[in-house]
Amino acid sequence: MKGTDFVKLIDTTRCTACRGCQVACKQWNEMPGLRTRNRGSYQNPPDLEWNTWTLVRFQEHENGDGVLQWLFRKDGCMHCTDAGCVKVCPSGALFYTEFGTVGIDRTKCIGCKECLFACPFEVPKYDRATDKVFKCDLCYTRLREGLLPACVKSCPTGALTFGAVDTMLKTAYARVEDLKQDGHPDANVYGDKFVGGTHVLYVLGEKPEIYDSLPQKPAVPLTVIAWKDFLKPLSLLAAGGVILGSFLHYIIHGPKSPDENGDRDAT
Amino acid sequence: MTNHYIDLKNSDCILIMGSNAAEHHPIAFKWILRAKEQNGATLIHVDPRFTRTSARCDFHVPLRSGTDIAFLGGMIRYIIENEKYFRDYVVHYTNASFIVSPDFHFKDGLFSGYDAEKRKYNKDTWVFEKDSRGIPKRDMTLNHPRCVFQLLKDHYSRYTLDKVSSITGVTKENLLRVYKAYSATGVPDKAGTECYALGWTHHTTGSQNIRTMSIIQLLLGNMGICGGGVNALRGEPNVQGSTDHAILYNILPGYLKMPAASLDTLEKYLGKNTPKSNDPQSANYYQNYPNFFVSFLKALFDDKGTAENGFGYSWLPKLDDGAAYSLMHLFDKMYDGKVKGLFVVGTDPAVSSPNANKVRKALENLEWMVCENIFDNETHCFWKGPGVDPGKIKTEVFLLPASASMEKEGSQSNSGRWVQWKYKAAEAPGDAAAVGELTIRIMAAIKELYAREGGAYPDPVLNLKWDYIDKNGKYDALKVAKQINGHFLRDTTIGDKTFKRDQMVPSFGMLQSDGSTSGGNWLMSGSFTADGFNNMEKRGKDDPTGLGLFPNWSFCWPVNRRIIYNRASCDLNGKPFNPKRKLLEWTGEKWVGDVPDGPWPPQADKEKGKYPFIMKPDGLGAIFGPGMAEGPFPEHYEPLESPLTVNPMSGQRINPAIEFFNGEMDKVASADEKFPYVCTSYSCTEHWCSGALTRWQAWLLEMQPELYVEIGEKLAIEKGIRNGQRVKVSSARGEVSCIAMVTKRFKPFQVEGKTVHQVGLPFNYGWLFPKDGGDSTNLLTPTIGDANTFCPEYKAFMVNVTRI
Amino acid sequence: MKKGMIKATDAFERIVHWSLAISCIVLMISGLGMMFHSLNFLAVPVGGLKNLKLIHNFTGLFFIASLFFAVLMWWREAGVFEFPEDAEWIKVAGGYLWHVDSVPEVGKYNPGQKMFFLAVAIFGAAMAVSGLMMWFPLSFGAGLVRFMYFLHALGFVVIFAFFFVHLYLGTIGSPGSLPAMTSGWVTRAWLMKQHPKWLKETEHKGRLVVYGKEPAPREGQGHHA
Amino acid sequence: MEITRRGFLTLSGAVASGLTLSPLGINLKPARAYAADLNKANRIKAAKQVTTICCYCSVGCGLVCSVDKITGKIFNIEGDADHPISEGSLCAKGAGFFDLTEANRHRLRKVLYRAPMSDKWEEREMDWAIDRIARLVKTERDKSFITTNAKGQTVNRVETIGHLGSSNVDSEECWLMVAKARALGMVYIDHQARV
Repeated sequence: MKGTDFVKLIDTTRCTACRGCQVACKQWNEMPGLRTRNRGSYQNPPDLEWNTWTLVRFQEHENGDGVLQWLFRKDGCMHCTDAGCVKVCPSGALFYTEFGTVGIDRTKCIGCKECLFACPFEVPKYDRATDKVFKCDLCYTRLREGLLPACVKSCPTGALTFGAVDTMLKTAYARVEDLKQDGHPDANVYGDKFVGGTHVLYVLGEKPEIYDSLPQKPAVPLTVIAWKDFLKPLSLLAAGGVILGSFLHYIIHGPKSPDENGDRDAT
Repeated sequence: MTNHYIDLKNSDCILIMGSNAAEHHPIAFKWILRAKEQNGATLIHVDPRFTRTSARCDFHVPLRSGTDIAFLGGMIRYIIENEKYFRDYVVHYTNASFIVSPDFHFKDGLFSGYDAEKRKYNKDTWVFEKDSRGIPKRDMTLNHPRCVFQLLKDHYSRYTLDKVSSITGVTKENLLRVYKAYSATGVPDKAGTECYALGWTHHTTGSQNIRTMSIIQLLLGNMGICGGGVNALRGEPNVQGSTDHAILYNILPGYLKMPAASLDTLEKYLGKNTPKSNDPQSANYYQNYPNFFVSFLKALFDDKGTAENGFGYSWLPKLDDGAAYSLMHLFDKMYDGKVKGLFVVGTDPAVSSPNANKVRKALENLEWMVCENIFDNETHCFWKGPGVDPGKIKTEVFLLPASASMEKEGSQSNSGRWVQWKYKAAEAPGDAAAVGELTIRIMAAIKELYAREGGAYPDPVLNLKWDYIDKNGKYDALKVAKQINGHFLRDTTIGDKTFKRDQMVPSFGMLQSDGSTSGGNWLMSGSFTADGFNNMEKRGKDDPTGLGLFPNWSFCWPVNRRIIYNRASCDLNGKPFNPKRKLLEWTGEKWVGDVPDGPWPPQADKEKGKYPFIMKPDGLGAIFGPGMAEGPFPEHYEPLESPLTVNPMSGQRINPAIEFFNGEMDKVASADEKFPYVCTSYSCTEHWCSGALTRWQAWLLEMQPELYVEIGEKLAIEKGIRNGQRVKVSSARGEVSCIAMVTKRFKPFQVEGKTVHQVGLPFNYGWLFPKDGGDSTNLLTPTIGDANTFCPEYKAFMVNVTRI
Repeated sequence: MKKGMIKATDAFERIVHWSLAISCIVLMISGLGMMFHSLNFLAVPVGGLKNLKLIHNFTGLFFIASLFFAVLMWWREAGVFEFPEDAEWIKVAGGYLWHVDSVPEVGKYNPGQKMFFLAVAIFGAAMAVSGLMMWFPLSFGAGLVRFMYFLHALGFVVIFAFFFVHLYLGTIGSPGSLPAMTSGWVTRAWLMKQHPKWLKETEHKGRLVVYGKEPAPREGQGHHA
Repeated sequence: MEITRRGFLTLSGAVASGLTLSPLGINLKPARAYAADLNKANRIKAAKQVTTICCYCSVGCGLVCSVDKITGKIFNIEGDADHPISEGSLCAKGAGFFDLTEANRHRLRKVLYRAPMSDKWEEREMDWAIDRIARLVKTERDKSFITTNAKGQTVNRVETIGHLGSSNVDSEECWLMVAKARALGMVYIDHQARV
């Protein structure tokens, strides 16, 4: 992360799961609501969808002392510094913005879905009808006008804040210290230690492994690295090598011409 | 609210009980959390269910539905026994020192004066002893055996920890934890507040739940101070305004009493309703009642109301003495076929009324129904509801399309009494029009018919002032707002101020009873300046006290006072109890800070000083409250339907003053093995009330798509119910099919030695839309209400849950 | 056509070859256009990357069909190594890299060609499978799909490199080869140099088709039987 | 009240959160051409901003409606950062306020009438409905008006017409409904304050 980058801080210990963010996101981005069913949880839609770029996850958790906690985690794009999705995107639809976040220009998206599998957080979602991929762009259009992301603006309790990376990191670690004093010994900052640092940081009240659908050690998949960082250059290298080799072969060894006398039947 | 939303941040301890603030007032919760972060406030949630509120509180204490008075009664006992009360406050600012009549008594759940046949009290013995001047006698040592304090102590001595724990299902440790944390605010520099909502009012003991808390707040000196008060987080956008303006059978705008049949003249009416006090230190502000009432009549009938005709008093309908005309009474009468026409404006009683099966059946008896709304709903469409044959229903139904909130200009009052003006952003679609416009047009058409044809008692119809239209003939909200504020009908001089005819009345202190002023609602006098500036439009962001009063943001009744009873935040000499939060201070000449509860010097000035609770006849906070239907001290009674066959506190199982409805559909099943589980109904963040607005919105419906019942894991295992499975919930009155949400957030209670399970459902769904979203939870609830207000008992009834 | 030219391939063979070749080239070009942002311009003539993707996908189907026939057709002759002659040939690298007095005589296809064929067959199949799964990734597990992306890239590395080998040897690297896949008639001299064993065996069996001569009575079908 | 520049700042919430982007040296005019969505932020700048108050719970949060000056239609609604209570924030319902506007296809646009014994709604004209309603009210009032009760006391009331709602309309409308209902002599008057 660069010093000029911006970060959204999600303090899960302040979230009341009012889901203002979930709707504000849809309102600003003009994403529809779809018919769902209740599956025995408040969490709905069950997961991020092409039309749901952010989602509050609800999780009932009893800690070791039997004290019940209801954990709320706003899920969505983490805006990685080393973003697997940007790495694989063939068309440049996914790109790093000047804020350090990962934008998506859907006019360029060709629906190849490669990003779906390159993302360690399983964030990008594909819509069959438009043959496009959708995900949070941290309200790039708003940021450019100096407006807060829609979710951050809507948040009543200060669970969502937005600002320069250094400030936000400082805030996050200070909050974790407070939480540790206040009966949350496992409080931690999540996001700054992998994929080059994410532009969405969490303050978690519990260890990351407690939370549903939150990878403990997210990383760009090895296959993607092998593909993009190794095989991609190798393909040019190998082909180049062959062309060079052929050339050398031609000028050094010479072509394998038929022997003149071999053409006896031709006469 | 006695205080206001931002003021929650000034608290040191917030007890959220009878409310699910984080889910239903998410923005209020911003200020609740701020109290925790800025003052280190303790946040306590007492609720049967662990909710999103509980998730953010310091601790959650589960309590069986309908046992709040027992819980709080135990707190009163704790406060008194451990001397946690704020003695100076209790002695000087409450009626704790008053001596009660020797004829007053309490025995086995009943106060003196009970008439079992009428289920009503004769309150003649619920009075204070008075001295020769007619002023209540007091014992400032609080030792007199018949003083309010001693009676209070005596009454709640029965609410022992064991008893309370056994009734409420709350462990003794949890009880003590709450009592200790909350009673710590009974010192001058600490403030404790209480947030309640429908979780308290929706009980047969609803009003008394709130009164119990008021007693606690008075004992701890938490009334009238920053970060204190008893705060109703009300459920609808303008329920404060609609109550202030009295869309209620029993009051008129400004909480003026609806005339009773026995009061056939204005004089008799004013004589009955204007309180008197002989105590020179009591401001007894309601002695101005005639000014308020006559100005209201002038607002209705203008120059048609004269001193000679009692300003049109006889044109107002009169209620039978002691009779009630609430929604439940209306549907009861409609069920009997005695109601022919109905206006249904912005409401969906077929979903939101108790015992909805009865309500839906009752609607079939109407000859006509006029509905005004922005979406269709189950009430409008009752004639094609489940199991209804439209071919047999004669009702003519009109559904008039209405403007949505942002499509019209007008004011809304929030719970903190901030009356905020809002603007019209766009035209309503199609033929939709503001409810004000529809009301004006319908009434104008009726007036025209009466003018042309005459008819039954046409006087009030014809004499009603009805010119609230602009030059284009459209509803003019500003004109109505000015009529509500009031204006001078002739040039008038009051004190050293002179007002011209048609100038606005700048404060209700200026309203007159001689017919020289008109004012549609005295509380709102001052919403305009004399020159006609609309104070409700004010958007000043200055906060001079730093306490979040924002005196220049909108208008706040009364007279822009942000915290009611604020003089009680100062000691007898007008110095703030808490110097860190100076709400008000007497400089020796005047009060500075919030708008004071009256200009008079503080109480220590025996000549000109006044007591702080100026709206009370005695000027003091009422620990002894004779106004209540079921007794001056709140007492625990079981809900109409409960798991217990007897009330552990007394021989009175249920509230002795509630009124029964005995129709064929009003079945009750208490402590019945067929319906073994306590049930409560509620709402969710994503929907609003009956869901009649929110179910039509895909973004919201997507998050909460259909009816569910929350069931504890233990009960689910017992019943073999899996999470997400479809189940049937049934009561003596009806049943609903819904999705089981098996949760750790409901835990069984230990009540009177047995295990009691509680379940709960939201009441946000109806059969009309979405089609497969389930029907109203109110198909289960009983037609029964609070003894004072007739708020239905939605929050405690008995059900069964079975797999389908 | 000169008299004495020998028929090395039949029309079907050549059609399959060119189907495979053209689809492969289209796939490589469209693939490159998507693989490298710097080559995104390759999509311009077809109206954008999305069309390029569609072309790539559907050409892929064509490629799969061609590959299917190619494998079916050439498997027996090119898919199986014969010992010891193939081993001998490999020892001297077919005489391509250094001077060899006598290159061991091998069948119709020399081990180099066989290796090329196998590479095309195996990696082509891998490209087909991985490509199809990349086309419909939502029907498979994330781990599997991620591996398929890797495999597709790996296949590309191999095929892309082999493509140039083949191109070189099919043209200037081995003059006289090209007609085998254009007209199908090659010179005896070229055959003597490249596939002497096949020439001898076929001639011995009397199945050699020589331009201007009556075909010998057939005892059996050709190579693609 | 129309707010223009200030209104836009109000909408932004940038000040309230201490967020200022440009002073940090970020080029707010990136070279990269961005999708069509960009219009929305720009459209807001060009729009009329009208403040309103939320119509759900009673907290009274502020909202800003952005109205297209050409079409007169609302195209975006979000929190009013200037509002001292809500400070620009909104819950799920408030954040979805836009879905209450005419953009919601379920909004009622025409008078619907259901005739006796009918099984369907029919569209009618407003004028017709108002006249018909007035006639029905008068007929019922005239028929059932009670001058005196059982005890012989003057009561001047109508018990056969009820009035329900609403806490979801403006105060001025509440007052008008009360004035109308009381002048007609109605006594069964109630609304959501009780339920």
